[in-house]
Amino acid sequence: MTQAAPLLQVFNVSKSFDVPRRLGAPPGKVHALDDVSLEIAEGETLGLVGESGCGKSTAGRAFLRLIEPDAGEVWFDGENLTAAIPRRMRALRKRLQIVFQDPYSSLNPRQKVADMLAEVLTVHKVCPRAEFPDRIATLLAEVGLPPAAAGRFPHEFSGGQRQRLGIARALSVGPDLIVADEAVSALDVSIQAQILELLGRLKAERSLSYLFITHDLGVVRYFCQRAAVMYLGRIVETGPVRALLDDPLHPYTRMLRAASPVPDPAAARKTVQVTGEVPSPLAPPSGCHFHPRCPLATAACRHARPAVTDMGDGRQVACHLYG
Amino acid sequence: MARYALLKLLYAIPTLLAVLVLVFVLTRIIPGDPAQLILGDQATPEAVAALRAQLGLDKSVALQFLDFLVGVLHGDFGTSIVSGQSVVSLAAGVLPATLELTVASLLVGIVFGVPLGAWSAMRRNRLPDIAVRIGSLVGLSLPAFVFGILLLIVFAVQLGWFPVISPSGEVGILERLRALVLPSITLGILMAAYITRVTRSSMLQVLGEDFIRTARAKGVPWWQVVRRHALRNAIIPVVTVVGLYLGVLIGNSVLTEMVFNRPGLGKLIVGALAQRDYPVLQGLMVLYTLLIILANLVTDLAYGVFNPRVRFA
Amino acid sequence: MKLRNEGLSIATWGGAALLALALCTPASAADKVLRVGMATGDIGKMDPHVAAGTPEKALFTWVFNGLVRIRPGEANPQFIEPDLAESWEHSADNLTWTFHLRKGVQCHGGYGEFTAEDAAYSLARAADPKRSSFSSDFKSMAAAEAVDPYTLKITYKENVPSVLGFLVNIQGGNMVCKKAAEEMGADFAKRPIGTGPFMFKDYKPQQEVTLVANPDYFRGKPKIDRIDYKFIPAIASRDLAFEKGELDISYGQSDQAWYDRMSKLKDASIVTTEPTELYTVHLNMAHKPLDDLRVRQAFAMAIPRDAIVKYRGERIARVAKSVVPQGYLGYSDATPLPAYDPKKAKALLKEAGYPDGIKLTVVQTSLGIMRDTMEVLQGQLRKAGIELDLQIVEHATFHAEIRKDKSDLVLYAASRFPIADIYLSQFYDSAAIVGTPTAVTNFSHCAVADAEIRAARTETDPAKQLADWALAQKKIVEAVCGVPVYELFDAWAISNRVKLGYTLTGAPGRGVPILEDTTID
Amino acid sequence: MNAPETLAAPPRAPWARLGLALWRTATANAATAIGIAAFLAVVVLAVGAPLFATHDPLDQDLLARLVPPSPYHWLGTDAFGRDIWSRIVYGARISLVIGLVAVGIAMVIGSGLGILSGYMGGWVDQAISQATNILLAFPSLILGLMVVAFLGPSVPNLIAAISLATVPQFIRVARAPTIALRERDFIQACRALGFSPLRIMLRHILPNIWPEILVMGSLWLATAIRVEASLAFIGLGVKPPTPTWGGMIREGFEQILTSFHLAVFPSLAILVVVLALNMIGDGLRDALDPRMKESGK
Amino acid sequence: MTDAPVLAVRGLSTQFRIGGAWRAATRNVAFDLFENQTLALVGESGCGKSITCQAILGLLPHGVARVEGSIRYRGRELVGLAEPEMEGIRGSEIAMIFQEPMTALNPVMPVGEQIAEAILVHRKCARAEAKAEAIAFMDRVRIPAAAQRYRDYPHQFSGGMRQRIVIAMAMACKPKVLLADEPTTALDVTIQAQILAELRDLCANFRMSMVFITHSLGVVAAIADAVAVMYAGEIVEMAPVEELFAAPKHPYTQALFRAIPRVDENAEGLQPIPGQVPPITAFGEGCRFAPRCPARMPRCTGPTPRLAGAPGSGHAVACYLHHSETLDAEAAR
Repeated sequence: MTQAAPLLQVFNVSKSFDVPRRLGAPPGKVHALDDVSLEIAEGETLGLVGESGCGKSTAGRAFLRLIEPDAGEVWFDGENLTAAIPRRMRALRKRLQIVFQDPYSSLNPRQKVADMLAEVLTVHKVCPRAEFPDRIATLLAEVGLPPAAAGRFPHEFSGGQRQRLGIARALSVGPDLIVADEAVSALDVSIQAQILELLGRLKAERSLSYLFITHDLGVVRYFCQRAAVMYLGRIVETGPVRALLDDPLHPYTRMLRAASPVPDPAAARKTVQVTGEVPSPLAPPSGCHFHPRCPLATAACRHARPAVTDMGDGRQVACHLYG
Repeated sequence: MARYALLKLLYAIPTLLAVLVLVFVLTRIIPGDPAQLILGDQATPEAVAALRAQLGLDKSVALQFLDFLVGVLHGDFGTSIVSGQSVVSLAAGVLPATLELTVASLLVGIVFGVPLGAWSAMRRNRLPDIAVRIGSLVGLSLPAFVFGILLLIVFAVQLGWFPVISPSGEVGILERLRALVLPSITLGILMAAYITRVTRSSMLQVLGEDFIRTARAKGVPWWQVVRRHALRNAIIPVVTVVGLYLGVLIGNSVLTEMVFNRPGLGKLIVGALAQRDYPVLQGLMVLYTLLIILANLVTDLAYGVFNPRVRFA
Repeated sequence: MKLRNEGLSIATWGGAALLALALCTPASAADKVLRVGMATGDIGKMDPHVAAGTPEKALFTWVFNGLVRIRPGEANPQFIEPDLAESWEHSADNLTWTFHLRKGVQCHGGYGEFTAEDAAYSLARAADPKRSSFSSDFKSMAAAEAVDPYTLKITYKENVPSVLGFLVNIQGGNMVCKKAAEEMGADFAKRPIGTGPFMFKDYKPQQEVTLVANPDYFRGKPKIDRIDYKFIPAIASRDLAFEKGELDISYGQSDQAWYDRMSKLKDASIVTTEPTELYTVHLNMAHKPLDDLRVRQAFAMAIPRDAIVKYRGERIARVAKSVVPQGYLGYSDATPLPAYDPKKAKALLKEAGYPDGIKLTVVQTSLGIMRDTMEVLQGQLRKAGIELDLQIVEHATFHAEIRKDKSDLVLYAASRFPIADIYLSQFYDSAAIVGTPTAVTNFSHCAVADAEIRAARTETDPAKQLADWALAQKKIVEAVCGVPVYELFDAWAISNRVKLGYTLTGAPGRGVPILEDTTID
Repeated sequence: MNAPETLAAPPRAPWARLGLALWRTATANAATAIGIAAFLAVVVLAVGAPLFATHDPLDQDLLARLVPPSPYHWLGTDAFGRDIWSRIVYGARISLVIGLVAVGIAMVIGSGLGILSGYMGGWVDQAISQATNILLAFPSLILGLMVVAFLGPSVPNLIAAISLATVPQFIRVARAPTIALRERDFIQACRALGFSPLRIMLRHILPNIWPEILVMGSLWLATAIRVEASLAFIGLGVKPPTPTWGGMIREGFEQILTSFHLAVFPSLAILVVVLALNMIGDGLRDALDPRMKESGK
Repeated sequence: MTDAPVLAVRGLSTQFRIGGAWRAATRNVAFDLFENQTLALVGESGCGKSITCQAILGLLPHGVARVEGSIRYRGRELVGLAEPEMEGIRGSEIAMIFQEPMTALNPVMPVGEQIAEAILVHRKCARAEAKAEAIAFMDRVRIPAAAQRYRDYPHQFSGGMRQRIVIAMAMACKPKVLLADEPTTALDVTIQAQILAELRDLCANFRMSMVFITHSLGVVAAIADAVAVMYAGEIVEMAPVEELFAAPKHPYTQALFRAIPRVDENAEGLQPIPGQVPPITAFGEGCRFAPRCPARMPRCTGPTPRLAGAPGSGHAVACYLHHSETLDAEAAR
C-alpha cells in the first residue's frame, strides 16, 4: 500500500508540554509525543488509535503545525512542513485540513454559515466574490445540507449537521489530506454512520487522504485501511487494519481489542483480562511504557524501550516479544 | 507553602521597582514646591532656596532617585518634608488603624455577605432573593461618605451608642472596637454587597453541578447538601474576589477615614499629595504595593486552604 | 429551609455582637482633660520659627512664651503686657532695647532655667533665614545679646514701628530654649521644648498631639492636666463630636449657617476672634487686559462686598474697607473702595474696548474657604461680563504657581501683625513683586505707593507716619492694585464646661489661649 | 433533554444579539427594565439639560442660599444660592461624559491588550500581564488620585485617570476568555485555514467575548461615576463652576449638618445611575450567560 | 427471581417547562425490574433514558419538571412522596451512579468522607464505624491502599478510580436497586471493561437489581439481562437480552444494529438511519420513529402504537408491523 511516494511522512516527531503541578513547584513535563514516525499514502486512510491522553490528538495537530513539534520533521507531498516559513505554511494549509471532534466548539457561534465559508474563500482568494453564493451552495450540497443552511447560525443545527458544516469548511479550500480528530466520536450511532458514509463518499469523489484519529476500534475497522496504535505518546503497532484487529501483535493492542465491546451477548460476557490503568503521563514507566500492565512483561521491558520491528505484510510492532 | 510565598515575594520585586520609578518620576515632573509650603507665605526666596538645598530638592532627579534607592535598601524611607517625622514611623503610626479597619470591614463583608448570598441563591427569583439583590445593588451604589454621615448622626449622635471620633490615648480594646464599628460598617457594606453577589452567583452555579446531584442521590438531606457540599465549593471564588477587592477596600478607606476622622494610610497619602511631601508619597506607594502583594499572597494561600485542588508543594 | 435559619442566625449574631459593643460604657478618666478639635488632617513641624500654619500656631500658644504677650483674649497690640520679660526700656532713638527677664523660669523637660542667653539665641534663630520662616520680620534687627543672665539687649539698624509687636509670643517672638534646640536639632520640630503652661508629651500621626500641664510653670501649675489636641479635618465630624461632648473646644467653620446652628446648642458658646484674615483679589497689572485702569475699576465695581458678607455671615465676616485690614495701626478708610455697580462696570469695560466682556485665567487653590470665595466672585463677576477660568490646583502648586506670576489675578487671604507697614510692604511695595529676588507677595505688580510705604516705615513721628500710610492706601485703592473683599474672623465653639478665665475676643496666635487658671468641669 | 442544544449560545449578530438580550431580560426581569428606564431617563435629562433645568445652574443668588426644597427651587439651593435641581441636571452631563468616555477608552484599549495578551501568549502575555499587575496593585481611587493630583483636575485628566485605573480590569476581563477560546476548536480551525492572527483576534475572538466586556463596561461605568464623585469629594474634581455630582456632594458635605439636602440630592442621583447600571449589568449577565438559565432549584 | 418486581414503573411521563409550555420528555414509560436483574435502557441522546432514572429518584428539579404515572418500589409509590421520605429511600434503597466521574464527586471533600457520609445519613453509627465501612467498600471496589487514600481528594484519582469511588458510594448502604446512568461512557474501553466486570460482580454478590443506561449496544450485550430500547421519550422495544440481539423487531432497533461499525466483523457498508431524532419541542402524535422508518405505513402517523408482545412472551414491541388486530383495537380505545 505504501509503494508510491507517501503524501505525508512523519519522522521522529516529539512534543512535550509543561504542566503546572502544585503551586510553587517547577512544572512537570508531559511527553505527549515521543519519537513518532508514520506515513500516509495518497488516497489512504490511516487510523490513529489509542485511549484518552495517549497523544493521538496532539499528533494530529503537530503534523499540521497547529502545535509546533519540539523535534522531528513532517513532510507533505515532498515539502518539509516543519521548515516552512509562515507565509508558505499559510498557503500550504489549503491542502491540509482538520475536522474536529466536538461539533459544538468547532464552529464560531457568532458567525453565519455563509460568512464562515465566505471568509475562507476571501482569505485564500479561491474565487471571485460574485461566485461565492454558488460556491457555498455547492459545498453545502456536497456535505448534504440544503442551500438554506447558509443563512443560519451554527446553534440552529443538530450535532450531525454541525459536523457536516465542519467538513464543508475543511473542504472549502480543496484539501488533499484531512485530519479527522475523533470526528464521529461525539455523535450518536445513527448519525455517526451518516458522517462516516459522507467521509467515505468525499474520499472517493475528491480522492482525499485521511488521518483518522479515534478510540473506537469498530470505526477503525470499518473506515481505515491501515492503523497505528498509540500508547503514552508512542506508536506501539502499525499495520493493515484487518490483520491488526484479527491478529493483534502487541499486548496492548490485544488488550484494547479484547476490551472493545461487541454487540453480541455471548461474546461480550466472556471475562476479559484487563489490568491496571494508563499511568500518569507526568511520570511514565521506564522501558516499555506498557510493561506494568502487560501480562507478558519481562525484565527487559522494564529497562529498554523496545525497537520497532518490521513483521512483514506492512506490519510493524514495538515490543520486546518480537525484537 | 513557604517556598511558594517566598517565590511570590521574589516575583514582586520587579513590580516594586517599577512602582518606585513610576512614583518617583511622577512626583518630580509636576509643579508645586514643598519648600514654599513649609515655610509659609512670608518666607523669603533665600529661605526657600536654603530649605530646598537642605531637602536635596536642588539635585538632579537621577541623583535624588539614587539617594532614595540607597536609603530604601537601608530600610530608610526618608523623613517627611512637612512634619520632619520619619516616613517609617508615620506609616507605622497609622498602619494599625488601616489594617484594623480593613480586617473589620472584611469581617463585616463576610459575615453578612456569605449567608445572604447563599440564602438569595437558594430562594432564587423569590422574594428573599429579590430583596437581597436589590439590597446588594443599593449597597454597591451608596457613596460611602453619605452613608457614613448617616450612621454617625443616627448611631453616634442620636442614639449615642458609638463615638463620633476615634478615642485617643491608651484606651481599652473594647473602646477601640466600639470606635471601629461604624467605620467598618460603612466600608464593609460595599464588601458585603459584593460578596453577596459573588456568593449568590457562585452558589447558583454550584447547585447545578453533578456532585450536588450525587449527594442528593445518596440521600443527604437538602440543607446538608447545601451546607456541606454547595457552600464549601461556592466559597472558593469568593476567596478570590475578596482578595481582589482588598485593594479596592484599602483605596476606598480614604473616604471612610475622612468621615470618621480615623488615621490611616489613605489620609496620609491624600495629605502627602496635597503637600507634595515626596518622601512620604514614595514610601507610602511602596508600602501600598507591598500590602497589595501581601494581600494577594494571603489570598493565594487562603485559596489553597479552601480548594484542595490547589495545594502547595 | 434550614440554611435560611443558619444564614440569618450568622447575620443576627454579627448584629448582636455590634449591639453589645454599643451598649458597654466607656471608662471615664480622672484627669482634667481638655479636648480641642482642629481643622487639619495632621500637624506639620512643631518648630515655632518654622511652621506658619494655623494648626501649629495654635499649639505654640500653649507651649511657648514670648518676651511680652498681648493680654489673653485680646488681639490688639495696645494690650501688650509682660511675659518672660518683667520690664523693659529703650533708648531715645528707639534703636536699643533692654529687657529684664523673669527669674526662675524653667524650660520643659529639665533643660534648665530660661535666661537671656536663650532669649538672644531665640531671636537670632528667628532672624536666620535658614532656620526661620519669619526672618523678614527681623531684618532691621542688628543684634540681640545677653548682658547678664536676666538682661537682654536688642539693637536695631533702623526705626521699627512696633518693636514689641515682634516680641509677643507668636511666630518669631516665640522663645525657645537654646540647649534643647541645639541638642535636639531636627528633632526639635517633633518634640518642641518651651516654657509655656503645657508641655509636649506625645504625637500620633493624623490623630492628635497630647500636651500635659507644666508643673513648674512660672505663673503656677495649670489646673487642666492635659490637652488632647485632635486633628479633625471634616467640619461635620468636628461638629458632631463637639455636639456629643467628645470635644470641649472646636475650631469652627466660617459660615453663617454653621454659626446659627451651633449657636442653638445648649451649654456652648460660639466665639469669633480677631485677627481677621483679609481676602483681597490682587489684579496682575502686568497682564493684559488688567494693565488698563478702567478694566481694574470695572472689576472692583462688579464685586458686591455687602452681599458677599451676608452670604458668608455677618457674625463671621465684615466688609473690607481698605487694602489694610481694620484695626491695624495705620489703617485708613478715608478713600472709599469703588462701590458695587455692575452697569458701570460693563460700561467701563466697553470703554476700555471690551464690549463682550473679558476672560481671565486664574490659578486657584483647592483649599476650602479660598475656593468658596473664588467661586462666589466668579459667579458675581460673571454678571458683569468678567469670566474667570479657574485652574484649580492644590495648595502647594498654587503657592508655587502664583509666585511664578502665572495667574491674571490672585485671591489671597492674609493676616499679619496689626501694623499697616507689614501689609503694605509685603503686598504693595514694588520690592516685593513676585519673580524678583526680594519678592514677597506683591502679585499685582503694584508700585504706586513705594515712597509713602518706605517713608512711613522709618518715620518716628507717629502723626506723619499715619499720614504716609493713609496716602499709600489712597494711592493703592485708586490704582486698584487689589480689590479687598471681606475680612474673616476665626470661629470657635467652646463648651460651657470650659472656664477660660478671661473674655475671648481675639487670639493673635490663632489658638484659644489656655492659661494656668483655665479650668474645666 | 438535548442538553447541548440548550447550552448553545443564543442567536444573531452581536448588536442584534445584545439588543435582543436586553429586550428579553427587560421583559422578563422587572429590575432590568427599571434599570434601563432609569438610565435612559438620566441620559435624556443630561442631553436635554437646558430644557429640564429651571434655572441657570451657575447663577448665584447669595441672599437665597441654602434654601430648602420649594416650588420655586424644586430641590432647594446650595451654599451659593444656585438651584440644585438645575445643577444636578447639568451635572449629569459631566458624570455621564466622564464615565462613558473613560470607560469607553479603557474598554477599547483594555480589551485590545487583553485579547492580544491572551491570544499571543509568550513574552507579549508576560509583558502585558506584568504591566497589568502593577496597575492593579493600586486601588483605582488611589491611582486616580495620583494622576489628578499631578496633572491637575480637568475633564480630560479625570478621564485619563479613570481610564488608567480601569484599563487593567478590561485587560483581565478580555484575557481570560481569550485564553479559553484560543484552545477552542473553531479558533484552531481558523489557524488550520491559514487565517492571520489579526483576523482571528478581530473577527473570531472579539465577537465571542464582547458580551462579557460589555457587562463589565456597564459595571465599570457605575464605578467610574463613583470614582469621579469620590475624587471630587476629596477636592480633585472638575473645575468650578461646572456642576458635577461629586463636587456638589463635596460642597454639600460642608453643610451636611445644617442643610442636609445639599449632599442628599446629588447622592441620590449617583445612587440612581449606579443602581440602574448595575441592574442593567446584572440583567445582561443573566441574559448572556447560558449557564444561569438552567440549573434548577 | 421472585415474581414481584422490585421496581415497577407504569405510565411514567415526565414533562419539562420549556419556553412557558410543558413539554413531555418521556411518555408512558413502563417496565418491571426484578430482583438481581439488570435492565438496560438503551437509546440515543435525548431519548429520555436519563430523565427516567432521575424521575425514579425524584431528582428532577421542582417547578421545572413534573412527573406523572406510577413508580412502585417494593409496592411503595414513589411518585408524589414527600421529600424527607424520599431522602430516606435515596442511597439506602435505591442508589444512583452517574456518567461523569470527573464531576460527580465533591471536589473539596475527601473521597472517603463522601462515602462515609452516605453511610452516616442513613444509619446512626459512630463516625469511626462509618469510616471503617467506607474503607472496606473502597477495598471492595479495588481501590489500592484504600485506608491511605481515605483522605485524598477526587482530583488525586484517575477517571476509572473515581468511578469506582462513585460506585462504592452508591453501594455503601447496600441498596436494592442501582440506577447506573452511562457509568462507563466517559471511560476508556479498557477501564470500561473493568468497571462493567465490577458492576456485574457487585450485582451478583449483593443480589442487587440494576437499571443500566447506555447508548452502546456492545455494553448492553456485556451487562444486561433485559433490554428496553427507547426512542424519543418512549420505550419502543423490550426483551431479554439474547432475544433482542438475536431478533430485533422494531425497525428502529434493527436500524441501530445496522448502523454500528463492529470491531469483530468486517462490514461492507453501514446503513445510516436517515434524518435525526426530533427535538423535544417537536414530539408529535403517532409513532415518533415513523418519519425515519423505512417500513413506514400510513397508520404510523395515527394513534401511537402501544408497547405489546404476544401474551406470555418476554419480547414486547411498539410497532404496527408486529401488532395483531386485537391489540390495534385496544390501542384505538
